[in-house]
Amino acid sequence: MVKTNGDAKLTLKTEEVMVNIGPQHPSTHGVFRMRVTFDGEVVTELEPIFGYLHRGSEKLAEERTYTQVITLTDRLDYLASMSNNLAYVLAAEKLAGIQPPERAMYIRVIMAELMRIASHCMGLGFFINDLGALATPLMYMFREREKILDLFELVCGARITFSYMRIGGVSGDLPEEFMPALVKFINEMPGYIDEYEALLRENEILISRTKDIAILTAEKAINASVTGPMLRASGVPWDLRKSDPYEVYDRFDFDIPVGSTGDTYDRFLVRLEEMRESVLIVKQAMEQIPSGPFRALAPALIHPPVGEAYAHVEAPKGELGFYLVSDNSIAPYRCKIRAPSFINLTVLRDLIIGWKLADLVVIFGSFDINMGEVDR
Amino acid sequence: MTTQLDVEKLSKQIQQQFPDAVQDAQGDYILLKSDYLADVARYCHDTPALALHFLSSVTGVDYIDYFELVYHLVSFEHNHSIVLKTRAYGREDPHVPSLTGIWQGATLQEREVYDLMGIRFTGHPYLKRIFLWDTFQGHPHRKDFTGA
Amino acid sequence: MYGLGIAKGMIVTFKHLFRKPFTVQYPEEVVPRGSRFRGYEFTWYEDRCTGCASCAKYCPLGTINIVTHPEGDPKQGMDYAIDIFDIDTGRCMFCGLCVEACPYEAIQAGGPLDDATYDFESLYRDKHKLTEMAQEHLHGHDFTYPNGKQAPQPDEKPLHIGLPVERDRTR
Amino acid sequence: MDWFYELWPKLGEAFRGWLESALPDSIEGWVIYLVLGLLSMLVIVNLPIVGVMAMIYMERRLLGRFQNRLGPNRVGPFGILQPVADAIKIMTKEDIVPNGVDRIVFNIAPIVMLTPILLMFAVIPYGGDTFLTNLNVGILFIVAITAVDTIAIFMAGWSSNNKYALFGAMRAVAQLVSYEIPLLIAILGVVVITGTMNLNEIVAHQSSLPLILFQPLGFVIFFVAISAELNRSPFDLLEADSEIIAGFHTEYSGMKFGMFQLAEFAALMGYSAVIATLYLSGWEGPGLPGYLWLFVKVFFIFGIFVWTRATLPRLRIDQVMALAWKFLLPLSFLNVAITAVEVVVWENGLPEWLIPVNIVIGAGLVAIMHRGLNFQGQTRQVVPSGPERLAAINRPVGGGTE
Amino acid sequence: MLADYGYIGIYLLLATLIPVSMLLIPWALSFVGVKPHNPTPVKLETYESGMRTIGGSWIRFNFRYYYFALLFVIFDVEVVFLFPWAVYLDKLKLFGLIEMGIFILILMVGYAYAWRKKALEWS
Repeated sequence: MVKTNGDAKLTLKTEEVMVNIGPQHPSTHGVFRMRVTFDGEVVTELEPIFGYLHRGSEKLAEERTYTQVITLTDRLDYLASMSNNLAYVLAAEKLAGIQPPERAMYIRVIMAELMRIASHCMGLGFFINDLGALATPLMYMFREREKILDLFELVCGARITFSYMRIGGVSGDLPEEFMPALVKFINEMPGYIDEYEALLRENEILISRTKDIAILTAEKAINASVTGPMLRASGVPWDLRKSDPYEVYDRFDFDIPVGSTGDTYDRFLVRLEEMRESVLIVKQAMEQIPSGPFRALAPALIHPPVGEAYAHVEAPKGELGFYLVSDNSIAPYRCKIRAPSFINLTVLRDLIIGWKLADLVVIFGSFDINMGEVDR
Repeated sequence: MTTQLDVEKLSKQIQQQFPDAVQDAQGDYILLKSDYLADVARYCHDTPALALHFLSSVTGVDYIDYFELVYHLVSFEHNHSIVLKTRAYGREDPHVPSLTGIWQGATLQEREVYDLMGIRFTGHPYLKRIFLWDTFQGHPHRKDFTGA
Repeated sequence: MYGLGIAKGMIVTFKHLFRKPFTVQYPEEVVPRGSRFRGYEFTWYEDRCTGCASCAKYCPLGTINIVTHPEGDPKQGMDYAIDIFDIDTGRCMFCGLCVEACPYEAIQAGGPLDDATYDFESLYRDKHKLTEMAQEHLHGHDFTYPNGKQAPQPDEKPLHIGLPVERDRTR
Repeated sequence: MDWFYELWPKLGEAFRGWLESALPDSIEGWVIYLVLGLLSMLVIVNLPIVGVMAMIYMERRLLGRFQNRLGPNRVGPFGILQPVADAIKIMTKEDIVPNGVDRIVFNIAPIVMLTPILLMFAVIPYGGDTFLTNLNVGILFIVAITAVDTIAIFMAGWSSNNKYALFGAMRAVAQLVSYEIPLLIAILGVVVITGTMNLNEIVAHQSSLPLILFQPLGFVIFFVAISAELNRSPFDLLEADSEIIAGFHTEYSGMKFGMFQLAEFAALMGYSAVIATLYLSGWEGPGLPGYLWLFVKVFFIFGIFVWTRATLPRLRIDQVMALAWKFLLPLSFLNVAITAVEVVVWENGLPEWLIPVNIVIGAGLVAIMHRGLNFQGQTRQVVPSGPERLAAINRPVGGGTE
Repeated sequence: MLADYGYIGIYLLLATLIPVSMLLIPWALSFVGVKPHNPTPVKLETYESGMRTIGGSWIRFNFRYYYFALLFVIFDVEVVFLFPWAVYLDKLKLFGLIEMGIFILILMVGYAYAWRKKALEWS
């Protein structure tokens, strides 16, 4: 269609097309929906639409005892339930003034770091899947995740919804068959990470698809409350394990992988390296773990004094915080969840606009969000 | 270790700039009058000694008599944090100024608070329900919510 | 050199061609489960249960329904007789809080993986059904409780196999 | 082993004899000729359909092994009946034609897709004297007839009235069409050396040495271009599942969808045979009958396709286009030019010492030409880590007790 | 030679018949009752990630894709000229080589022009 404009220039008139990506889409990591406007292949407008998995966890928490809320936290980021448990339990302990015994803190650290490895496995695997690699890296990473889940099953009897941590400790001590299994796994894991690296890191297709794509500058990342690997990929060395150590993280020697440009490739590399550092932390924790009680003496139904507490942990996806308000009853008066996946999505629109359809899924994949946490 | 800023000192500092902004300063938070929220937030963000560039979370709490907005601010440079609070009164149309102009990270969180708690953020560019559908009646996180 | 990264990756996948598959063919092989496995079945031991209803209080979803009445000679110490003890495993999320709550280890998690049923009704287990399952478990596991402890004695008493009870869904 | 060679000709002869005796003399010889011709056609037209089942099974098993799992292993021994089960399932599935599609085009598209692919098998030589037709423009015929598939894909995508399908169709227009040219020019290198387009003669020309040795660069170009033509990974943009669900056949279900799959795999099989014929001396080989050699080569090439599919991520559309137009196209022209010069200089066949020279020239050209692509091959470090740090991470923890 | 094309013709009929029958067999199966057929309005909707589609998809799409189609036509025609030359190169010898060199050179000038004009970019 040739059309003559006012300035007598011949232009081809094309129409923009509006497409729903999600909620039923292979690469929206759940039931996320984006209403995207394309001009050809290029994204010109994007509106994220949330809420398909909204369950009202925060409201439900107001009607449960402090212990029962732990089961709700399992279902936030269901790929990293241990980290969620940890964050909630820390907040509740802060609120009630309960100090967990040292062994419990070490157990929690081991669990949280194993969870980080498992979660990053999934994050990277699905990210590569979005790149179109037909699930091969995903399958390898699933393999390692399964091994971690086997360990968790030994400890708490479940594979996804652990409900392992308790206010004042953990629900059960490490069973005797756990440590040998962990030793075996943690000695194998670096080899597997090397394997992923050989498979992916230098792959020219992956590099050309991710390098210099969707650059998130450090200023913008901080301003938009982005946390976790995304923030660190942008070059901000902010990790709550280092900058606000909780539990016993200040006793370990580990690095914070920090990217230089903040592009998709950096986000990929940061996660890859974080798995290594987690392995290192678990190794140190295994060597240092003391014996002793695994649970502080705390009443079954705690009545924390009137007040409020905010505790945050470095969950695999970013800063996971719980803000609890107590009115001295057995249930929290208000339980606010600072969900990293949700807040990281603030920059989604800015990052994706101007890139192509194929980049859209890759950039979105590099966010590594989890819908259970986004919609809560 | 992230240190808590000294609340008394900071509130005096703020009071020098905005004389009646601080309503209460105790424990580990500063309670501000909602009219001054945006100004104080801007001050916290821009003052180099404070440099609170990171808005960690925005929370709305329903205390029946009033709604309390809790802002957790962190400075990466100095590794310190502060909690700002403000109150919105009235159950029909509680409102506080939006902080989206200062922190982009507030956009989605304020939308969430608006959706679930029903607090209007004046000056928010796209204040729309986020989790619930547009025709939903009521705000579920209010204590008097009984069901749609 | 360009193309080297791809070649490296190709070698990695090629190596996997000769590795033993990690997956397990389910019905033939079953992955061994840990002793704490919170399975799809609860075993409840009537003889250990005192009817304190701790489990019901702890349950976040309220799937446990328990009704008791006092019984016995007041001089020798009153007991509670259990009229109703139901678990609606269809609503249960297997968090294991009830197991932790029970001071007498009367309710324990564990059980098989393959516990599919054809209707919701059979997921609702009353005390007869639970006892039956518990006895089945004890007989099948050398009179060991799921948590590894030895049951007191293989009793000679016949199993409590209750007749199917009509249940009112509205209750 | 002689009976093995003679099996099919003997069977043919026997059948012919039976036919001659069974039919009354009044019927002319041409009827027998026609019946025999039709029979062999039936065999050949069913060859891709049966072959595709084997290939689907092979692909799924191989992918499984590449991914450290087992693949289908339930239906029949080792799961070999899985494709049959799939075929039955797909035939009995509900055929959903959504509202708003262009019904005629929507229904014709699978036929347009499959027919040219089946036609392609008519000219492939399966053995010294086992072929249906002996076209003198054989290779050109194959490329020309399979190019019709672009239209079928566009028909399917456009008529679906679905935006994902539309994206797939649009990408098809750009991608399939672009890779046709490097493909043709790569074939030109073979034609220059052999001096014929007849596939039988091309095979005969390779009786001593396979042409891949003289055309290493041409082989690489052909392989890459054919991966793109058959939209195999890393060029499977037309049906990129993570982006546009299933691409052009998003709205298809039941047997129509099955026909797209069938056509895709049949094309893969056909083109694997073409690669074997052009570069790997076709059915020639010691010990086994020709058609078996061809199948061995076809499945070997197919294995490489599966391998790349198991390993590589997908390219983006602009990168795919750049690869075709800025890399493969000039490279293929250079390949033809070099080959033509060689053919003119050494009139009586190329000397064997040219083999390493050609490989070096090919590698050099690839190394030079890839600069035009702006592909970024540099990795990056994210943490200031050295070998000591890695050693610290990798150090084994002993014990197992506390 | 002509007989070969005759074969192809007959084979073409056969090759068309098979896909057609592939469509007809399931159609016939639906009469036997093997194949279900129970359309619902939701099932018959155009698939767009489970949402109602916004706007039609038969639109004037971005023409970037057609650039390549145009370029293809140019090059495809040239390649057709190249094939007869390739077959007879061993007879044309140096003359053919030089002549085709000139031909390709002209083509390459056009190609370079297109590259220069960024027709090969995907902006």
